[in-house]
Amino acid sequence: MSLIIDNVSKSVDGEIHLQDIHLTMQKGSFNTLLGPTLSGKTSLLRLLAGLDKPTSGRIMMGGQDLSSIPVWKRNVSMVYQQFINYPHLDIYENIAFPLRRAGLAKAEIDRKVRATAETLRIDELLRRSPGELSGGQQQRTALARSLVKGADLLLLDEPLINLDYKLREEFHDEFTNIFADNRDTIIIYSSTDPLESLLLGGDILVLDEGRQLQHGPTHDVYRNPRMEAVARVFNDPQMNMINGRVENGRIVLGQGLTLPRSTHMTDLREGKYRFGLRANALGLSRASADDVELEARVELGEINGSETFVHIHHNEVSWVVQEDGVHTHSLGQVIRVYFNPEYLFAFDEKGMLAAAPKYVPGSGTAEE
Amino acid sequence: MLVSRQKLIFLLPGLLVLVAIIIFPLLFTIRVSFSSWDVMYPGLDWIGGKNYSRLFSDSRFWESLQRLAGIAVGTVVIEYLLGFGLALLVWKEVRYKRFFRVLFLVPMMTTPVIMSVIWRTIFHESLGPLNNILGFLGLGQVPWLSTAGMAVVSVMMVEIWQWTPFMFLLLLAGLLSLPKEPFQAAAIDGAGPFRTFFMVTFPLMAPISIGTLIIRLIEASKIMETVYVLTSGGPGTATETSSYYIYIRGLRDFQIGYAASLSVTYLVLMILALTILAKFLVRAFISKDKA
Amino acid sequence: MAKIDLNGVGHCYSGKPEKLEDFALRPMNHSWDHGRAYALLGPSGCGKTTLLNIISGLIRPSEGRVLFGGVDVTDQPTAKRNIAQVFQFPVIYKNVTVYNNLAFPLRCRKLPADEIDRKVREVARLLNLTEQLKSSAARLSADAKQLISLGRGLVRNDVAALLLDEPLTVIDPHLKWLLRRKLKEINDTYNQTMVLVTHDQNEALTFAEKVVVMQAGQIVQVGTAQELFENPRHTFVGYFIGSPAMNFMPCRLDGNAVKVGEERISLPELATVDVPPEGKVEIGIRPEFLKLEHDASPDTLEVPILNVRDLGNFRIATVRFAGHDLKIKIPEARPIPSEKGFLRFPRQWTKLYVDDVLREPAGA
Amino acid sequence: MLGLYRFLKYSAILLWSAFVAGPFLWALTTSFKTSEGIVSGATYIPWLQYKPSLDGWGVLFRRGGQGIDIVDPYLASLTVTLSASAISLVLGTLAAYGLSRFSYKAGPIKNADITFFFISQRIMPPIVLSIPFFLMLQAFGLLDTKLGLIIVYVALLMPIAVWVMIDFFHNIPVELDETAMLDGCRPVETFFRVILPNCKPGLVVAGLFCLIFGWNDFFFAFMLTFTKTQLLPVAVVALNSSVTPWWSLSASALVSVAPLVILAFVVEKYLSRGNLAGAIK
Repeated sequence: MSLIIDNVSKSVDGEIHLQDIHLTMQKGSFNTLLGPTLSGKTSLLRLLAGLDKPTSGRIMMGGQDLSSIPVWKRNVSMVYQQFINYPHLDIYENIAFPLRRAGLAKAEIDRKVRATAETLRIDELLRRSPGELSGGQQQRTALARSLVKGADLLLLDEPLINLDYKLREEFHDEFTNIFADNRDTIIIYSSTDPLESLLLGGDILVLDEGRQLQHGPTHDVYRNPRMEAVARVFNDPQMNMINGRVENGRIVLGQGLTLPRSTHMTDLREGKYRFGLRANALGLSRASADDVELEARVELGEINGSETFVHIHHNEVSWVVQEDGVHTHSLGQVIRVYFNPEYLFAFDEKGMLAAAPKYVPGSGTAEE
Repeated sequence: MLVSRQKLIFLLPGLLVLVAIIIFPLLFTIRVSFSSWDVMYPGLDWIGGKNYSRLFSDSRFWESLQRLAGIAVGTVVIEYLLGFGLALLVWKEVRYKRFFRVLFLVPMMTTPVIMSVIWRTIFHESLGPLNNILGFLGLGQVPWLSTAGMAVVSVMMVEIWQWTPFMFLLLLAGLLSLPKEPFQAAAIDGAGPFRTFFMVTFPLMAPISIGTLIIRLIEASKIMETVYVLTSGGPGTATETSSYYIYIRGLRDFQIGYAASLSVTYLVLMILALTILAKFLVRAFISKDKA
Repeated sequence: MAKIDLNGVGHCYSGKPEKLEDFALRPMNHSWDHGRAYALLGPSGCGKTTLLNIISGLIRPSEGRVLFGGVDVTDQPTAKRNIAQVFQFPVIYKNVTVYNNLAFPLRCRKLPADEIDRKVREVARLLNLTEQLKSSAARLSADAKQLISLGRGLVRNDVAALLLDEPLTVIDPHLKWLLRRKLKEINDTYNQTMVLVTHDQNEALTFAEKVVVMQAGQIVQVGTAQELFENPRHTFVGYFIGSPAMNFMPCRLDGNAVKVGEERISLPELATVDVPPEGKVEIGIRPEFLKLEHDASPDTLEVPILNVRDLGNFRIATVRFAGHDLKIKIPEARPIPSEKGFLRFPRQWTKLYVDDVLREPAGA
Repeated sequence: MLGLYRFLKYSAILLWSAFVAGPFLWALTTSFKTSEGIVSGATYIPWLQYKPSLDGWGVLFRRGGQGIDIVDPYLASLTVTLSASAISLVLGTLAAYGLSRFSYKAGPIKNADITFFFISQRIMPPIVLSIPFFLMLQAFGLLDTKLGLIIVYVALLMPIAVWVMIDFFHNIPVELDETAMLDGCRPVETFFRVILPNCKPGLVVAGLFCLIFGWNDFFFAFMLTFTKTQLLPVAVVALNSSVTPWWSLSASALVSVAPLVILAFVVEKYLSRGNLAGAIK
């Protein structure tokens, strides 16, 4: 059974929420919707759930047009950002609710509820009411309820956004286990966090302002963003973007930082480009002889998890440098940063990718 | 959409019942107002706008409207001030807070006409307790229900007793829903109780104040039951409100057609006045927002 | 202008603590130096809000004294304490202008009009609010409103401490770093004691010179961001700071090695630490510092690699060691061995904890 | 300073309490009097100022002659108020749920207009509707019947139920309904299985308001019933205009207002919470 989203658009009161979304998802696939706030992720999920109708286009599942099937007859689950559970039912009954609606036998319900509760580690809480639980436990309940019925389509709308980051980490570690049995399900997980999508793997659809920017295997899209907008959405911290040009066989960045043309750029025609550089490609120490050195002033050292994002200012341009570990930088301090031109992306004047750094897939093992 | 048939199940029963009970009578009233239906010749003839031209020169009607406006606005303003004050009193920690909160609500639970019956005995000039107590305090006797001015005061007093609780209830609910931080911030900024009230409490309560005032104005513009029991509009016409005057014309004199035209006029004027008042209130309470 | 001292301050909401666990805030001594930027960091329910309320005077501690510049203010109400506070949700006087908002605390203090005007304009300039001085405060965006709340603290000369209670909760994520920068700038310019209360690690570490980490009603460590990361003095800090969290394994000391299960890690210095017989002993090491080598050497241990997650900027490998899953963070550029690798515990980054508290060898 | 403030505060509270309680206390003491306690001016304290008697209370339950039969009006009032409140609550809650969750459209009329139509019924002065109501009930043979009054009261009370419940539903996240539908509930099932069980506080407040305005209405009961059916307020006011002595008047008044006053103390916890605040904004 595959899910086909056929040229779907959605507008509300003349405002476009989604425009020409066109893609196919296979049974057993895990898909991430990545996009900033208001990029149309929730709108798309709601269309797929059947909670809203597309303005134009069709959504097909297993060859059947879904538009004539009401929500309650579809086999769809959805987990929201808010922790939505039935307040008047205890955790057991919350999880059992969809099964009871489907008319399953008592013993079958009991077996499934307990198994799912165990997967989500809430089996000790079955007789509590949702109001007595912490946010993390409430979301576990909601997840359990959405998993228990074995839906064809499991939609997760930024389910961890309202949890603090240690709890998010906990969920991330468990997701492999929680979503282990998805052979018959299409899972779609929306997120604003590039790191989270990379962690979830699978396929990705990058959305921005209601448009479908790129669709493909998550890590491929990360290495080869089709356009500047994808690179912008799919990097945290944002990819550094610098106006520049290819001139006389050399690359000129900004106000005249001239670099030799590295191998992946040899095919670039002369002209104006936007050059992109991931924050982790910049470092505070020289890593190789080819490195370019910049002198810059520190705007802020922002700590994120176990990294430090150093916001710097060089020649009227703001850059972000990602430094491993937690470090302190004082405002206005002058530092030297280094980068290797091998890591530069180039985007043409239309914003389309012109050259991407070569990625040697580490000698790393495959996913999982 | 598929929900469309199901969603009607919710709305239609209530809507149809209400339309049936309200709209037809309303249209009927309008139709009757163009007829000369009275006790001698009951029936729906057509006399055009005669009833309406008659009411234009009916000074008793216009006076009753003026009186109504005075009494309604007067009582509502007093109720608002008292209700707000009471809500402030039992908002924070007070001993037996829960008891007082309910006690203050009790009058609105009671039947206005029945309590008016009791009030009549209280206002009794020689046998009632009010004059007795005033006498005891050395303040002399007041002709509560027998002079025009005091009769209006009596009616207003009963209305205030009855309905201040309603104001109190809504305003207290409002106060209880306010966030704590603005008050802490004001304390930290060094504001005293008065500054805190005018800079924090009152502005935060503005939307709720407007709501309660409008609701009470709507209810107060219908005043008639208290009048009926307490004074029967008297002495003379001193406490005759519009509703009461229409009642006299329509259901005592049985001039149905004329009473209908009075009703329609009254309703239209009321809606107009309330709309204007609502606009005015919004401006009065949150004008500075827009500056 | 003052140092804030907490002498034996503790709080129990029920009033009658019978055991240590009854305290929402366990009795403690702590000083806040004048002019520094502090962050009070901990998960919800750790007692940080109680501590904040004790400083601001909304709660009277059930034990101990609070001193501002040596003066006992334990019994003083909030209004008398000369503190300023920015709340989670912006608090503004919504029916007056930005100017009047900023002037309000000074008017309450009956300052002369020209001095009020001077201070308001000075602070407005610092907060980039000069353009908006005449507009109604209610119509500004959330971040501007939050700046006004901050400004009402800054206009005053008498502020002993500026308390910030999760002030960036309602701020757009992309504006957050601008505001973080502004806060740091203000701390530099005004030399005012600032205490930021937050559950957000990144917020706290970015803002503060000194981060005070709290857990279960206690302060578990006070230090710079780098200290907390590199040398957590409590297992909670190792878990709470950094992502992914520090790896911990129960262990025993055996000769010149640390023994985890049946595996021996040769760490002669650490093995000299005195360990009480009943104590819970653990070693901890951050995923950033644990090394996964391609080739065996005398100080490495062979481990199977369970999985590798590619997170773009870096990868996380999970290996199994003596029955424990350990995470190792590996930069994008460095290759990872497949299936099995050799684990090395660098001495400098391997920590020993007894009953959750860091124990260092005598010579260190 | 603080002491003075506290003194003023408690004085104000006690003063208002006296004003509120005064009429009840007066009625209570009067209900035990005989003419001896009345004709020579106001008296307050039994035994001391007058000899208490149960005459005022006794006549309430006696039929014919000296008796004032208050039992029949009492039962009639109960029947009419409870039925009308129940119907209003059911219809009003359903309509409020529909209006808060779905969008309706009929030509230019949309949800906001329908909501306004419901709630604006409170503006209608009883007098405006009384004449057509009279004629309508007469046409259907419902004049002077309980059923007739119930129908009229439904029109009176439903707007109140809609007003309170709409706000209550707005505070329940729509995602809860959606989750129920995704879990296999039709809209109607969603309402009964998921929403209604979580509505108790709203229903209590709405129900109480219906009871207050139903039980306490006088005008329609007065206009639309005569002899066969008599509601409590009409019965008591009728006593007022006749030569009924003050003591039985007081006793009957107290009996009439007692149920709601007691109810108010029972549901107290629902009333003073912030439940209502949203409804007014």
